[in-house]
Amino acid sequence: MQSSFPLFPEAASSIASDVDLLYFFILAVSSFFAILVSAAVVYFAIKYRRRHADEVGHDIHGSIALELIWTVIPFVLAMVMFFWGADLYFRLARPPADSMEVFVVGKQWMWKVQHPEGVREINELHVPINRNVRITLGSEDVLHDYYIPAFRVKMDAVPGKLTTMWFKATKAGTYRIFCAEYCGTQHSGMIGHVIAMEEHDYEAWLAGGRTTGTAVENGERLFTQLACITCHKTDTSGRGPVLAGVFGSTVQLMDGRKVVVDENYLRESIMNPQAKIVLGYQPIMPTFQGTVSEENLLQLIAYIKQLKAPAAAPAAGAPAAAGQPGGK
Amino acid sequence: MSHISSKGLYYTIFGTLIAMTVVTVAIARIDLGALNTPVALAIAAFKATLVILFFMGVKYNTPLTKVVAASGFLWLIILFGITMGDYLTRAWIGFPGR
Amino acid sequence: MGQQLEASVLGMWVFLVTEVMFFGGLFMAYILYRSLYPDAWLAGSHELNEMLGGINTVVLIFSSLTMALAVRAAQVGSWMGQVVNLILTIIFGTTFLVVKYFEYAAKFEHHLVPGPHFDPARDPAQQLYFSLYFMMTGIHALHMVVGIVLMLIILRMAWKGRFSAEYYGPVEVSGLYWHFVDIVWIFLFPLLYLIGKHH
Amino acid sequence: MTHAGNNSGSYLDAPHGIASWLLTKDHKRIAILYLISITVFFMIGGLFAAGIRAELLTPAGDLFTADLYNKVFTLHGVVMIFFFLIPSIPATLGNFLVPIMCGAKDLAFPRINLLSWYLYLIGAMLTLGAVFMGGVDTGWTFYTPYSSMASNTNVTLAALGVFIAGFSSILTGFNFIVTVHRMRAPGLTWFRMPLFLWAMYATSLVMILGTPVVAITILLVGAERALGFAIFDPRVGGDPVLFQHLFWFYSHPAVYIMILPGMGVISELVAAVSRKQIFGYSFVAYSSLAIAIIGFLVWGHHMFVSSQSIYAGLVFSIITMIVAVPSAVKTFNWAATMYKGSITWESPTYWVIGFMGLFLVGGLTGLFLGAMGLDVHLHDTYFVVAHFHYIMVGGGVMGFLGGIHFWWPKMTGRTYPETAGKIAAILVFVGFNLTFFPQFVVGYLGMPRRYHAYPEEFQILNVLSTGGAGVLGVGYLLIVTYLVASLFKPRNAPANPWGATGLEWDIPSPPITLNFETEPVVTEDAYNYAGRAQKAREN
Repeated sequence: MQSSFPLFPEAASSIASDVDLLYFFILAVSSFFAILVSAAVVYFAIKYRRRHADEVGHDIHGSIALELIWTVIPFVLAMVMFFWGADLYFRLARPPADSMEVFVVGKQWMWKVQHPEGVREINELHVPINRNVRITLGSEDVLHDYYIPAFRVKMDAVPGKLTTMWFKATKAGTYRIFCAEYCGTQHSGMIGHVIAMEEHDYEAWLAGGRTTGTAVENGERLFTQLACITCHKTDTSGRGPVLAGVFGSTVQLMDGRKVVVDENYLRESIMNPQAKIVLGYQPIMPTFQGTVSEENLLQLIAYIKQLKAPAAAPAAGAPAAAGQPGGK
Repeated sequence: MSHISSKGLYYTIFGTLIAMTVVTVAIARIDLGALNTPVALAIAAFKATLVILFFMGVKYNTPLTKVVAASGFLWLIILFGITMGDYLTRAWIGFPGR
Repeated sequence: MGQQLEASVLGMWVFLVTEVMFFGGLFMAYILYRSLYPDAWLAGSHELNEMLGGINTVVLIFSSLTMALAVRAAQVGSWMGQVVNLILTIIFGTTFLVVKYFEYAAKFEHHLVPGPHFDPARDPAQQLYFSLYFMMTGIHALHMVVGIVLMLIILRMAWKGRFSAEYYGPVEVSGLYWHFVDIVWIFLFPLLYLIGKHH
Repeated sequence: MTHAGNNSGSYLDAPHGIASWLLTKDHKRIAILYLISITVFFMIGGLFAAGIRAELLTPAGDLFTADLYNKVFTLHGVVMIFFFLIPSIPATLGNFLVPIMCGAKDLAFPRINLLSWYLYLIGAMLTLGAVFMGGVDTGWTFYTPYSSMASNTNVTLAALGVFIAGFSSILTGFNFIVTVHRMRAPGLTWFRMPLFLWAMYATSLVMILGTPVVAITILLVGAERALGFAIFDPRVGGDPVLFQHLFWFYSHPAVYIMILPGMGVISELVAAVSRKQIFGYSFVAYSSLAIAIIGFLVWGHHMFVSSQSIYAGLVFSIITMIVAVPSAVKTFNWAATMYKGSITWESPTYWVIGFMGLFLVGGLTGLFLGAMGLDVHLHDTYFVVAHFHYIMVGGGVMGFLGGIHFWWPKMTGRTYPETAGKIAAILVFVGFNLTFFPQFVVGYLGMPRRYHAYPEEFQILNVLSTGGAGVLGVGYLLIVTYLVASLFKPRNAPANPWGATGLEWDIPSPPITLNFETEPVVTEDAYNYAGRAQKAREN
């Protein structure tokens, strides 16, 4: 994969060389100051070494001008680093809209991956190069962290919620995946590989993978199996809100708050349904904590996400106006 | 420190504290909407201030003691403010976990 | 003497700042979870007995008054004033704990103690409320116990006539601690007992 | 000024007996008690470190089982941070010097000072108890839900030990604050105080404002484990990230508890070895306070990939960059102090230069981690491990050892062999760099921390690191050897072996129990070398 004694990591994603550039900038600034100060200290220590026992130093107390200089210059440099780093960070935080989605769930001590097409893998992740890949991360138990050094990306998997990361691989190859958040005995065994492939190789791999239906199909099956459908009907006669078109809308809660329906709201509404009840509905939904695994949960969410509001909806204007019963 | 407050002052403070307790219980029975919690907290803060200033004698104490007493509350605000700053801005970007 | 008293009073204030931060961690969790789960908080507070909480608030205010009067009695050198007020303070403090005991017993009975025996019919987020309720009031009660022990020591010293207008530091410093514990309760009462009583 | 006759009244001699030490209220004796205990814990922590380095010599996890390795690195962290680094300088040099530098007979609350040592011991014993009962494997960070729900080890006992040790630290800080405010000798205004006092004051602020928050947080984890409470439990809607907020609210400032005292020591040493007024005294003094206060606003930079809001991340990142400035100011001022000084080449100078070199690297690599986009890659890798070791060992321990070498004659009345002192400083400096510099490289390559086994391509750098650790260990052992050996020699240290200014150098070595025969009156600024030389010439 690499030489046996690398000193610098491979750069295989669209952001990697930008991260490296910031690294070299800070490295240059740091080296300059480290060498400057060290050299000054050693030079002074030799040049002004004590010549006889009761010699004392010159009576110098300080200099406001110097203090200002060495306050302002580091400050300005630090601000450059801040803005540069923040810019990169914001890019890392915002997956582009055209990203393909992959679900990854951390579990002591493995990474379980689901592609939307239904192919699953463990501790490996196959992705096409030159396409934006958005990963939705969940955790079954404790904190984990999905880390791909060659892509310079990393994100915690936090139990109780979903998190997001994205990358665009630029070079075909096999790269390491590490769990970077300590998670117990086999933490150092929670590793794997990303296999970045040319687009057509990826398609071939997908086609050859065993699948038990796409994520949406699995979600739909679960939706029926778990009897979600008995309350969340396609018309408003159900005891729970209609879910079509709910994703991305804003719903009003019983206590007057308004929330945007996103992945984490859907997740919470399945695992801890009493937490945020939509206005006009009773808190009667049971919790699915312990019944639904994080993987199933991601399938359910994939299913709910793609449910579109009926095209002929009489409500003019926004697809799901505030106040209209929405998610649960 | 060497300041000795009159008994009358202590009784007055005591009376106010009891009165404010009655007020806070009574007000809790009225729905003030969004103001429920702020009003309850304002009354509690008022009561606490009375205790700190008079029963604990900060009003008659050195500036240093005043600064020390205030610093505790300042640091609480730092802890609460910055932590809640995180939680309140979490949904802004629109990507879960960011 | 003045020097020593000043140092002790300053020391107690510095210590109380650490106490503020100690409770601060609990209040932080309270603020966050209340903002996330207002319904669970509402339901939780409905399980608390506002009357008992109110009585305890009044009891603690009484104890703060007698504490302040005890310090004053020491400052003016009144033996009787110190002893009577300290005894009253201890009595009020103990009353508070007795009331608290009955409140806790009721929570056990109603399966409101978080953990495996928590009432499964309730919204699980209420476990957060009751965990914080027990931690906050429990640590507060522990501070009361320490305060009462402190008062017993001070009472013994006062009984022996150790304090005078020239030397009353220990009374004043323990008084500061006592008032602080009272202040914590002044916040706990509305935050835990009085949420949404209008419902 | 040799007070040979007065040495009979030294604090080391009267009164005699073990009980007189264990029940002492003398700040100097308590400092010695602390010195002995933290040295023991440094060695225990060092043994764990040696275990870690030995395991990482080869990529395969072949020396320890994964479980054992996790316990070893956890205990290395817990012991080194809570039982060595946090008390190291404050409880030893601080305890010894704060009252003397203030011109006082003792701290404001001598009994509470002794209580703090006992609390430290109880906390340490509980944590050691957890070690002997099977250990603990959560990492020193005790992150939930691993610590509260998943780990099967003695988390509760270890956490209780840390909780109690926290109170020991609070009591030390509380004592110093009141002492500095109330016990300064006549004439010792704030801006005449030695910079070590400023640093100890700033450190104490962090101790009293931060420590209680981690105490309650750890107590909450204990309640989750022991009582089944739910505070951070995601199953009922609790948030593990809240734990991280509360934990780092203390534990980031705690880094300043470890480094500020080291900076204070170096300020004293730079002035003394250069025999020169410190350059920009008030800037160095204020920068300590600035670091202590601004340091409370940056904790979220440990959480850039934790699912914290990116906007909160922005605030934490910018303040992190700002807090780097006062550290830079200090460094420039130390370097400028040496300009036109009269610099000795005795052993303290070696520690000063060593400290500056290592602290520079440690501080500057903080910039890499403060820049958010770069931290995403570096977070939880060996880059972080190397960075904080450069700060806490390169800065904290070098400062501690420099201080010990500088004040050893004052504390014990003995001198140590100069050559050995220099060799030890060089060994520690070289060994340290060899151990931790490769870790920056392996960290940027992506090696995560807390890994029992690792991919083969990281091996060569890890071998270097382990080799360096060997050199470092020899350096530490050498120091312990000659310092302990010096205790068996006669007390021959002069009152002021370095020709330094400061109240502690005006009294005999070792000092008498009450420090001063008459209350000193301060009439000059700290580090008034030029003024004193002037006066000497006039006489």
